[in-house]
Amino acid sequence: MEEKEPKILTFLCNWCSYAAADLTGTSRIQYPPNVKVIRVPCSGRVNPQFIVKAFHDGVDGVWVSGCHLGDCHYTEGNYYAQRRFLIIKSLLEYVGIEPERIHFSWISASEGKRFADIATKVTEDLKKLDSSPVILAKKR
Amino acid sequence: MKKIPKAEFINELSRWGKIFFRTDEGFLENNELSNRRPSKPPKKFVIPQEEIYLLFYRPEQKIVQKEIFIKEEKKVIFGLYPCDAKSIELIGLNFLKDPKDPYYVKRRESLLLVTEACTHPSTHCFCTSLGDSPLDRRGDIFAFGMKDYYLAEPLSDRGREAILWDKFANATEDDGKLLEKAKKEIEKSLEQFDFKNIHKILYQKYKDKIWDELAFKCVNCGACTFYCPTCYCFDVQDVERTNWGYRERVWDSCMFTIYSLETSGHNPRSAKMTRLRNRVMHKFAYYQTSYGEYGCVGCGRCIDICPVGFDIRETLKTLKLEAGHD
Amino acid sequence: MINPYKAEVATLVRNNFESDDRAIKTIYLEFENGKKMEYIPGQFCELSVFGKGEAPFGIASSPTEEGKVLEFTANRAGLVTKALHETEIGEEIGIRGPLGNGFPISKFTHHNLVIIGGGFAFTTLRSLLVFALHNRSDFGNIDVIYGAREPGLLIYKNEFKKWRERGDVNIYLTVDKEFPGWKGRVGFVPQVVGEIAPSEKDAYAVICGPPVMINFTLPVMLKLGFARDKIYTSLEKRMKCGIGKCGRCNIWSKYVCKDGPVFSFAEIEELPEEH
Amino acid sequence: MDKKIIELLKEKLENGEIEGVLGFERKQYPEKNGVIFVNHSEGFKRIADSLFNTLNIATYLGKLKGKKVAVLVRGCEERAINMLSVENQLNREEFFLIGLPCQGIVNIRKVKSLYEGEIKNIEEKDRLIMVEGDKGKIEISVSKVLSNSCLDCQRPTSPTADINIEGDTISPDADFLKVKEIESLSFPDRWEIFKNEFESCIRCYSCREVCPLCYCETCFVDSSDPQWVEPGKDVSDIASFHLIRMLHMAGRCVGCGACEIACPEGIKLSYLTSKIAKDVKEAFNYESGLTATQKPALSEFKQNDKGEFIL
Repeated sequence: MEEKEPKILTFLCNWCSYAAADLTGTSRIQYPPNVKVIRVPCSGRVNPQFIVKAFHDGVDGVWVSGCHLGDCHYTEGNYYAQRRFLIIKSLLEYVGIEPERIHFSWISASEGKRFADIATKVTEDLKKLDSSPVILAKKR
Repeated sequence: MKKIPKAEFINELSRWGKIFFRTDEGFLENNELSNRRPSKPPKKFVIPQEEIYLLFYRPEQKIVQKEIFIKEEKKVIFGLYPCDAKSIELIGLNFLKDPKDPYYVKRRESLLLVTEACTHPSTHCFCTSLGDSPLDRRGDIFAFGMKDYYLAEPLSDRGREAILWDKFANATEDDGKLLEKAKKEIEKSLEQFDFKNIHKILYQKYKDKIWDELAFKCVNCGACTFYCPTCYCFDVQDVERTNWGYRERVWDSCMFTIYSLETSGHNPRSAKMTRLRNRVMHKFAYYQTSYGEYGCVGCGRCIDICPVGFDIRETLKTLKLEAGHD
Repeated sequence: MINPYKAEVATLVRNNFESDDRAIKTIYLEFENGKKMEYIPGQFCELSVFGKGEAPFGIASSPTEEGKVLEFTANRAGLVTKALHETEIGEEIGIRGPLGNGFPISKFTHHNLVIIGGGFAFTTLRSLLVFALHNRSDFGNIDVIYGAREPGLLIYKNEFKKWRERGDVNIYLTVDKEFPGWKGRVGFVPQVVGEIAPSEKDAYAVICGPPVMINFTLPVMLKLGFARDKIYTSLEKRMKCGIGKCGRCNIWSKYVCKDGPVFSFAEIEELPEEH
Repeated sequence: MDKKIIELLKEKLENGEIEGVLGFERKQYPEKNGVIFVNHSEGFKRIADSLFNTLNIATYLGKLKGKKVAVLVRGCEERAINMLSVENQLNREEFFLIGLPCQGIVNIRKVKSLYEGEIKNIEEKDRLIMVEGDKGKIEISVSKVLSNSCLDCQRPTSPTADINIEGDTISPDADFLKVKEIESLSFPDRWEIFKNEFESCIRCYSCREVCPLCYCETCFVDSSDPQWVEPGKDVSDIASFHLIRMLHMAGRCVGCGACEIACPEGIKLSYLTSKIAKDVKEAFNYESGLTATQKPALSEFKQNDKGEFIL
């Protein structure tokens, strides 16, 4: 069977991770094109229901990235996000979504290389899964 | 009325279509007949919970619309009790009035309703209070189960054509007496409340404060409406994909806020009580005004299923008392 | 069998904003198959933007107008109205109709007409007014009282100018409060109706507008001597099917989509449910 | 109700400290037990404790806004009241709470599955349920038919009631056995369980409506723009609804189990509610509703929160 390229919906916080993605580009570091980016003001803006909706609408994986703890532009947004992410990851895995499909990371604006590395890891992780669609994906 | 051996009856019917039997949960294929009113009504056979009726796609610039009509295979609903058979007629009052609903028509045409006399009313049944009987002759064919044969008779053209009735022996006078006796006994076993003129009381008590008390328990979920065999309200929604989409209708419930919420934000039934009152009024007053029939068959499912213990009989009884009737 | 849920396809041929805040837009539709719809003022259609949904809109054009164009005016509020606003010229819109009863034109004929409107609810009133003006000799005096919160929210402004210039119809426009540059009347519609005091003699009245306006205008009309069965309104409800099947738009045993949307206040009085 | 309590309530009613009492009424068919508000002392006798009082009484407080009410509460119900108070939905101080010794609640569905025929009468006595109907009479031990949520209950008694009625309570294990069992399965097997549960959902939203903490004016599932959940019976939509609801409940759910018993389809919502309770307990050492000031778990954070899962 032809290998399907996984689609990864990626939420990047405006202040750190999005800037890191920019830096990756300007530094001409390659990263997989599977990563489709949505810029959000803060990782704390990512409502867990975005993630459920993304799986429902057919993405293969979700990756959310924000500033390192302590570096949040809004001081504590990513601390709240961290708690929420723990719960959603745990709950989605509990009903049967493979852990390879949900990733979270902290990437600062200067970590362009790290951004590319994680983007590669997230994509590789997903490729390791068999190509069965996400359980939450709507068939029609 | 004919006397037909049980196995043969089923056999004859299976030639007409796939048979769905009465079970404790609902109407299922290849199952033994249960001795109880199914917990789920047969309404999904005429109005499924989700019906996609329009497909549209945009191959280029222009929209292409395609109607969807399911190819309905013929189905025999076997052993539904008269109350459930009546419920399908009651839904029809709405869907067959002009303009006719083609989906109801198609689905109803592909159904053969073989009603069996109800000899095991449930704890919360109250059909006799509405002037009906567990042995009412309704549906396309009416049957009364004896030990190893059915007393059966056709009630509609579809019923008459479904079986070669002449093949079977006529029922005797004794059989008829037996049926009459059973009818009396079963009717007697049911508690009688007499709601025959309840619509007049409901109109009279519409603005009464008692409604706040009656509705206190209700949390306005949609369980009763979805389990009700005669509730038919639906919502129409579009679903959009990149270059195509579909329009579907899905069951809706008058218990929900968004059922009547207008785009402007105004909601004529914003208070929870008004939504419950509308449901009761619709069943026992408005339906009567529009069609001369109550929109309730007394199956008691709403009472069985209600998560908060709301009992429609109690409500109607209270209203009757308040209005000075007993 | 005719499927009453299937929409016909019409093309958006023209559109223009009505209000300064660009929240109210009029769209003009023409059937793709060149059909001309037969309807009477006061009826409505279910318009749909495929993929977004369907919603009811009163027909703002009059059947007496030339051409085959249907006119609708929509206030941008929900999912469907937003999509309608964003539909571009040449794109398609689904349409089902005409639906509902419409105004009792035969009753109105040979009588004076008092047309009272508020906000963007002048749509079917426009239909009625244009109809009456096209058949001017069939009607007696025509008084039109129309108000909005501020001048920028008055719709059909250019047409009002033309209607006023005709001289055979009395137009009274009002806004809720003083506004720089506004030289017309100031005051809420009910109050203005009281000031103008249209005569009930040989007259029928039609009131359309937000519930608050109607609630305050009705007593004024009754005080002027209008009987309830000679005052009509068009009711708004959440609707889905538009043909009395889906259940939601009921007021007691009546369905606004099928038995209405036009009711006289005598009829409404018989239906004491809040609406 | 206890005589002493009745006297106390009478007194409070007479001197205007309360305007009425909110409690459960015992019906002949105990699955029909419902919540009543009694505002005259003769009515107090209608209120009775029962294993079949399966709703969470806190759900009804919204209907009594502005009234001074005495409420009979079990542990989970009071935790819900505390939670609502924290979230500014009501003021805990306005209520006089009478703590009941909770024996757990019975899932009528489990009772029905143990009785073949049509049930005509149910009685409860000394941790036994007597069921009578057209197939004779049987006795069932309460422990066999206890609500799943009660098995995972962490605190049956009311933590901060104004007075407590003394009595025996259940002593649940609170060890989340079922959750652990599911967690030990493979991913496809887990989904098999949940798919089966979700597929029977008819979207009546009983779970939402009986939930004391589902009070949003507009639920996400009713929103059309954006449409979080599409209409219809597709399991992806139904799963989305239940999962998003659970995410909203995380760190707030008090584990009363009302949703599971209310569900007309018998969907095992406790599999989800117990899971989030277990997660917040393990990850944040948190239990919801213990006081009327403690914030929901996801509305606060600690510097040293668990974060190993983050890359």
